[in-house]
Amino acid sequence: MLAMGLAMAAGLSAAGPRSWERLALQLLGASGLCSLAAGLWLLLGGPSDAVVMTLGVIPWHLILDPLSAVFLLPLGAVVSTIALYARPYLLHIETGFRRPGVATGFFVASMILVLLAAHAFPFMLGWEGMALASYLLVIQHHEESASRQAGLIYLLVAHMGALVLLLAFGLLAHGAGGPDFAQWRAAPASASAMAALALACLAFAAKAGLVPLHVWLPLAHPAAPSHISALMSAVMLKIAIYGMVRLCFDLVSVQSALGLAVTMITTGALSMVLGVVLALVQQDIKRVLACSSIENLGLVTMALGLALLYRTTGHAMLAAMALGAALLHVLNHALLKALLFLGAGTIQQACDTYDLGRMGGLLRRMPASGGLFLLGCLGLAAIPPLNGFASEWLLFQAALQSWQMEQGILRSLIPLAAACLALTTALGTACLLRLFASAFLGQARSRPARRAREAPRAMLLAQGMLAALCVLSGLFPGLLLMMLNQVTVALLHHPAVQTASALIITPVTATQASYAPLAVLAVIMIIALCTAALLHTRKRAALRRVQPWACGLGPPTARMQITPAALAMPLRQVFAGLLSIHERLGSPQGRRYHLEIADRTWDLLYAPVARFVMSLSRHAARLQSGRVRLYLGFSLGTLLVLLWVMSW
Amino acid sequence: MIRILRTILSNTTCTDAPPQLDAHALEQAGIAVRRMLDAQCRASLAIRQVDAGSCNGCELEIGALENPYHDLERFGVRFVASPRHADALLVTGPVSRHMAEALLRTWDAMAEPRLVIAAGDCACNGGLFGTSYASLGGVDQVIPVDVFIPGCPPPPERLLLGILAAMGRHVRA
Amino acid sequence: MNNSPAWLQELSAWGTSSRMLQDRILLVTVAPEHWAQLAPEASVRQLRFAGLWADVRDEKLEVNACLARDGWYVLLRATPLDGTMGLPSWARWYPAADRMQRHAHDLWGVRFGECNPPWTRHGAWKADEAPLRTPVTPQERGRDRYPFATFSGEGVYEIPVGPVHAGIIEPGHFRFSVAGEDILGLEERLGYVHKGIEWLACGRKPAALLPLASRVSADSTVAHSWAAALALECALGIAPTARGVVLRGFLAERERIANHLGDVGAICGDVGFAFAKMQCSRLREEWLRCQHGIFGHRLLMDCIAPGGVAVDLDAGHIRLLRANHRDMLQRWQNIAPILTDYPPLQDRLLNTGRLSTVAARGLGVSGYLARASGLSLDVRHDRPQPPYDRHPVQPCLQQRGDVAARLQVRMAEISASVRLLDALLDDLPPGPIQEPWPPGMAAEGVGVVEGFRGEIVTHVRLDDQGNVARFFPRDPSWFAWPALEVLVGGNIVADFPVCNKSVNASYSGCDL
Amino acid sequence: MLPLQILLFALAAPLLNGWVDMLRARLQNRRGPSPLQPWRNLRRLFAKEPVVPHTASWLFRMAPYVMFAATLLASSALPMLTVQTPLASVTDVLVLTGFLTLARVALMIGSLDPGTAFGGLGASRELMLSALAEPTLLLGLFSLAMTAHSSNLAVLVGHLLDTGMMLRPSFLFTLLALLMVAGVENGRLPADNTTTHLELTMVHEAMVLEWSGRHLALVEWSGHMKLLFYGILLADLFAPWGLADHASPAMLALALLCLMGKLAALGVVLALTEALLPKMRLFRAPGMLNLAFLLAVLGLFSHVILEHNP
Repeated sequence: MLAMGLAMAAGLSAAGPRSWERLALQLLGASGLCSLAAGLWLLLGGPSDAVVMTLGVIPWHLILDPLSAVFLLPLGAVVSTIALYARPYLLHIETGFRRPGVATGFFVASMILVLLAAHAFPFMLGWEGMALASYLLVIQHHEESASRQAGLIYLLVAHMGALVLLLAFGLLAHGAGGPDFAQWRAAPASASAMAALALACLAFAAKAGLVPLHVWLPLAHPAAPSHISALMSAVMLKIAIYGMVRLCFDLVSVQSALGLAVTMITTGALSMVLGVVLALVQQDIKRVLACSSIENLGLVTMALGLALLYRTTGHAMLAAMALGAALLHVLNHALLKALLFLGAGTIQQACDTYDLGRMGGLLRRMPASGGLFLLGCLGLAAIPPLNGFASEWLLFQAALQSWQMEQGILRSLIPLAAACLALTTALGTACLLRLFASAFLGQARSRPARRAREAPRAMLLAQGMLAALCVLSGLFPGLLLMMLNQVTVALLHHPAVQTASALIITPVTATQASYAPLAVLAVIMIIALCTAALLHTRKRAALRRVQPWACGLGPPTARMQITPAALAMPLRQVFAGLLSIHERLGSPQGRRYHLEIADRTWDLLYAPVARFVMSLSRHAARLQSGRVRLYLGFSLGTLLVLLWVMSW
Repeated sequence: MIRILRTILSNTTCTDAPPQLDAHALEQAGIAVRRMLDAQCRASLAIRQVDAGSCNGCELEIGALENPYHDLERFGVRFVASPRHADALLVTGPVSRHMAEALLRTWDAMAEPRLVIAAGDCACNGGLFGTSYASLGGVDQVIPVDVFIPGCPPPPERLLLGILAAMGRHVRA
Repeated sequence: MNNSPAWLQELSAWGTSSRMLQDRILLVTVAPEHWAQLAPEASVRQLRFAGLWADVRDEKLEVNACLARDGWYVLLRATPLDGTMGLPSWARWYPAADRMQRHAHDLWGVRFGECNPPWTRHGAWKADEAPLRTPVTPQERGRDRYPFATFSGEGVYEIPVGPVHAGIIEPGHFRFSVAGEDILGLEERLGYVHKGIEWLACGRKPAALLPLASRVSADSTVAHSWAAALALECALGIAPTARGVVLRGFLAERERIANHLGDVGAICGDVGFAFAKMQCSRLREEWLRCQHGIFGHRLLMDCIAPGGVAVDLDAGHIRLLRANHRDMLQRWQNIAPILTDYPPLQDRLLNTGRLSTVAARGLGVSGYLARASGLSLDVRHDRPQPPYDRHPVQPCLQQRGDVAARLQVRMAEISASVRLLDALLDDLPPGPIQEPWPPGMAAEGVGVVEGFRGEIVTHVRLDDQGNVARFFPRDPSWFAWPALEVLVGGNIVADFPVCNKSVNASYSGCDL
Repeated sequence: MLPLQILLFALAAPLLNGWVDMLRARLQNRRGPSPLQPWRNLRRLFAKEPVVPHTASWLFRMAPYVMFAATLLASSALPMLTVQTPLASVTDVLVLTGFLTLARVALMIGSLDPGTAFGGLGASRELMLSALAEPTLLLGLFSLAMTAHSSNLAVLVGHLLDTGMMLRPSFLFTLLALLMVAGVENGRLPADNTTTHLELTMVHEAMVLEWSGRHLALVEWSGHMKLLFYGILLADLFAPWGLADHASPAMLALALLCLMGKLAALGVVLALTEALLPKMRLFRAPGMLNLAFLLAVLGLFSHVILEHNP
């Protein structure tokens, strides 16, 4: 409540005079800290169930239960760090400074509202507010046509989603007899509830950017300023996941959701693979991150689908494990993605571009930013012992338990999903390695990159905080899982993992698998340090600096190092089927190389729809003949159809 | 595949016996050793070959060192792609002025301890090409040379002898 | 002149004077103002460009261009006008002329067309100096900036390879412009092994010329020294002894086999097929050891002398050689089918590095490069000089023009040449191996020989004392290098080494 | 126990490579180097002064250590002589593959750091090969883990030992897939050529061109250990006989003998493949890896459908 209020206040104060900007950011930070505190307070031994708030005369409830609290954690962490980050960052972008404070405040407030809502109306209100505020943020740079187009597509998708969600909520309210979530929870299972659930999941999928509804995401997220992108990718997408979890596991009591589960697993798997392949070929650093969000949201969705599948088949313990993996990944991805988007902002500030092809060699000029960015990349690439690995490991363990299921077909579905997960993990590593290497390694590819300077301390501090959280949650996933256990116990009556201590996690039994990141890190450090100590005796410590080897030619120039596009080229060739790639050599003298890579979903799915709509509208235009008789005829026909529908 | 295997099996190992390594043999071959590598390299040596303007004859004979008859690898000697990995630089040719800079760069790129072996008459003293507007006449005009192997081109046996001498093998033998 | 083809008479009509230099080699002197028209005229008549070099005779700069067709050679000679020191460029009609013109410019100062970027000159002497006309002051590693053609566009980068290559090969620089793995363009930068052979040749006695010719390119040592000897002999109008001629053929065929064996092994080795590399290198080693035992030199250097050869065979040698041939043929016939039939190997080679027949003709390539692309060019067949007049050679042709075809041509030539060796031994006439060398006089001659790479054209001019005044050996690599640039287009970077090896052009042979 | 196994593993690793090199030489009708040669090479490299390019950052110097430590950790968690390993309780087979990925990432970062053309070229190729090989490895291990209902390596291998070797289709498919992956991951023919000098065709070698001295030694040593890792992994999973279930000297000696026998046999297979096959085209390697991936999926399916026993 307090957090929401503060966020609103932040928004309002940003609307005020320029001198209030600092206050607005402070308020925003405070709201973030408040939500973080609220979440932690509940999960670390606050009231065991939920905190209910009523809004006086308005019959809406806001409830803070463990599930909301879990989602409040990343929100709080990200909001408070971006508040720290935003001021030096925005000061730099003088031309584009449009006082995004108002929209940011409302954006955060409406996200908190969605998380706390225990009633359909505040939920929808928050949902719409979130969409609107983020739209405003996307079109920050509305003088750029790409930005406007991104905003338009984003608005279209958001509103279609909202419409579908409204329909779903209507159906649910109709079936349960009221819009209060408590009523829904109590309502018996029904076909209409099932349909509503499917519709709602569709809306959530659009929000989460799942395939094939992902096309808006790589356009919209990069268009906003970096800290807003961080907020959108790290938090807003998770709100959609929150909606899925809330509806599927809490509000709607569906006993047999096989179809939905399978759909979620499939969609999740497709999103993972397509997302990571798209991320691999992007040239814009924020687009890479946005596409990687598609991948990670796909992963979470797949985990949710797995949980749903396990629950449907009566393995509540395994369902809890899969749900735990999903929620853990939500937390980890939020932290990592926020870190990387802030890193992207830092890079942009330093070399004035988001184009990977114009960066390079930044590590030597921005060692701290580089180190932090590397940490984020390694974490997101699921490299042990960082945090991205912990959640993927848990998901693998959940999939590994599929032998407990009786039905053969379902049992074989899970290994397929695991195969996709394995592929995605490997490709994700490639993608993030390319991202880091293109920006930070090698030589500078442009003049600004050559002159880049380290970011201001506040920005580094913000990223450092996120990085510290990433490292901590990577080394002590047990602590997070202890908190998540509360959610899974509340929803599925089982803890996510059987043993979770600060040092080790054991999903089922110790004979099946366990993972102790701190211990392995210790062993690795010991080996590395021993080796280094053995080799670095004083007489051998010296090393000589020379020119890089270029086959006897002078020192290699920046043109002689691999480019981001070329780095991904062999892999791009392998996955050419998922992309539409156009290459050609053009003038002058056939020495200009053109490369266009696009998402094939456009060609395969959206272009036909667009063509169909166009032709439909042409046909419709033919109806507009202007003759009164014809119009009257249409009206009559419509009336007849309506009567028929009502009687049915 | 069967045919390949059969061919392999029908041919026996044809590697020559290792050469006699003593001061007399070196003297007879005309190999001059000024310095050799230390004990670590006695059984393992990585060579980076640089043609600094030869007529390709020395390269043909150096290439022959890898064939089954001479089998340089059995002595722990390998040709490597990068000068960073190399202990010895095997240079041929009279060092054309155009190659001098590249040769120097290659030498710079190597890690200590490093050794230079000049193979062939041209590399030793300019040979037929001598010193001219285009040729510097010998490797020691550009970088310090430690082992000289004469011959136009030196036959593989002599090259082998020179390389083993550079490794300090004859000291132990 | 009477039985000369019609195109020859039409071409010689452009000249101010023309004379037969020797058998089927015509020298036409043309006025500099006609130089520009001659190239289109010749290319219309399907003449192949076979070389271009400059010379100074009586203080006057002159340029020789060699054109060929059906075993006939035309030497066009023009003297650039004094004031301009230049002639129009032929590169538009004969792309391969470009580098030879730039070479002539760098060494002799003769200008072709407007733009003369350096080719052989790097930083060792100044741009306005011509080391073969005037003494130059060597530069201490001057900064050498070469204008490489650049490709632009997203993701394009350059891979510089050389001059110090990773393998045991000669130095040269390759600049690849690539989009990932795909090669967009390759530009060669050669001249690193320029050690002044043309300069060293001037003033030598004819006998002293041959050691130098032997070392133009060590793998073609017999062919180059034979071509030089032939040019000397034609200049002075003497014929080598009958035994010497057969022995020359014998040595040349042995050299061909040795190199082809090495190439076959190296091509297979470049695609990681160690079996073939080791077997071929083993055969080659045995072959070279036999040569060392009989001719005293593994690579057959200095075996050819003016007027004949410097080595002779006795009956014991002949017995040894026959056994060697038999052994070789037998072992080769065991290995060769494996290489042609082995699918994983052929998969690497088929359609890699294709050079179309049209491109091959346009670039004027010769040797296996031409024969693998369906051009029937072989000096031994087109211009059967002794000993090939008595032992006709049929060119081994392939049509595809890819690496596999070049490998196939080499493999067929190995078998054919081993048989030819036996036939030459059968036909070895008795007698002296060397003709006495007459006292010198001013003369010039051209020697044309089929080396293992292809056609070698060597021009030698003697001064009044009979010393060498000009020596220019035109190695086939002059045309193979541009062909390499063309044939790697559309391939991936990882396939370049095998393409390069299948062309196996000489660096030393054209950097001189 | 743990330091002991780590030491034993690190010391034994170069020998396997030496053995393969020796066999390969014999298959080329030449004598070849001694099996101890990799050891001698390492000793020589450790004695050299390292050279670092101007353009390289601290990552370039750190990468070999990370690579070495990660590979060694992954290897030392494998059951080498005894079923129970010291690290079995804190890692599982998925974590091990994670550490191999860490090692590879360190290698690629180190190769891209100086900004040279060949480092980038090698890294882009390795990116493709590893991104396709890694899922296959994960999947193959996954299907074996499903058989034992555990991804704990000690339990997994113990289970395989207890049930005895049955001819399961899933094992056959997985074995084939893992063999291909092991070949590719270790830069062996037909995917990569360890003996080539040609920068333009290299994958692994192109990435290490800039390292020298002790850095190079660590990278090469990691390569040796990776080969041994795959060797022992394959031996553990498909021929676990002879592993000691408790640490008595006699049992350990027997286990050591068995392991040496298995690795020697594996070395013969590897040397034969390398003698008989040329390197395949770069863009055919993905085809082979896709085949391996399909085989792994097939193995998983055949386990789930045919051999299921809850």
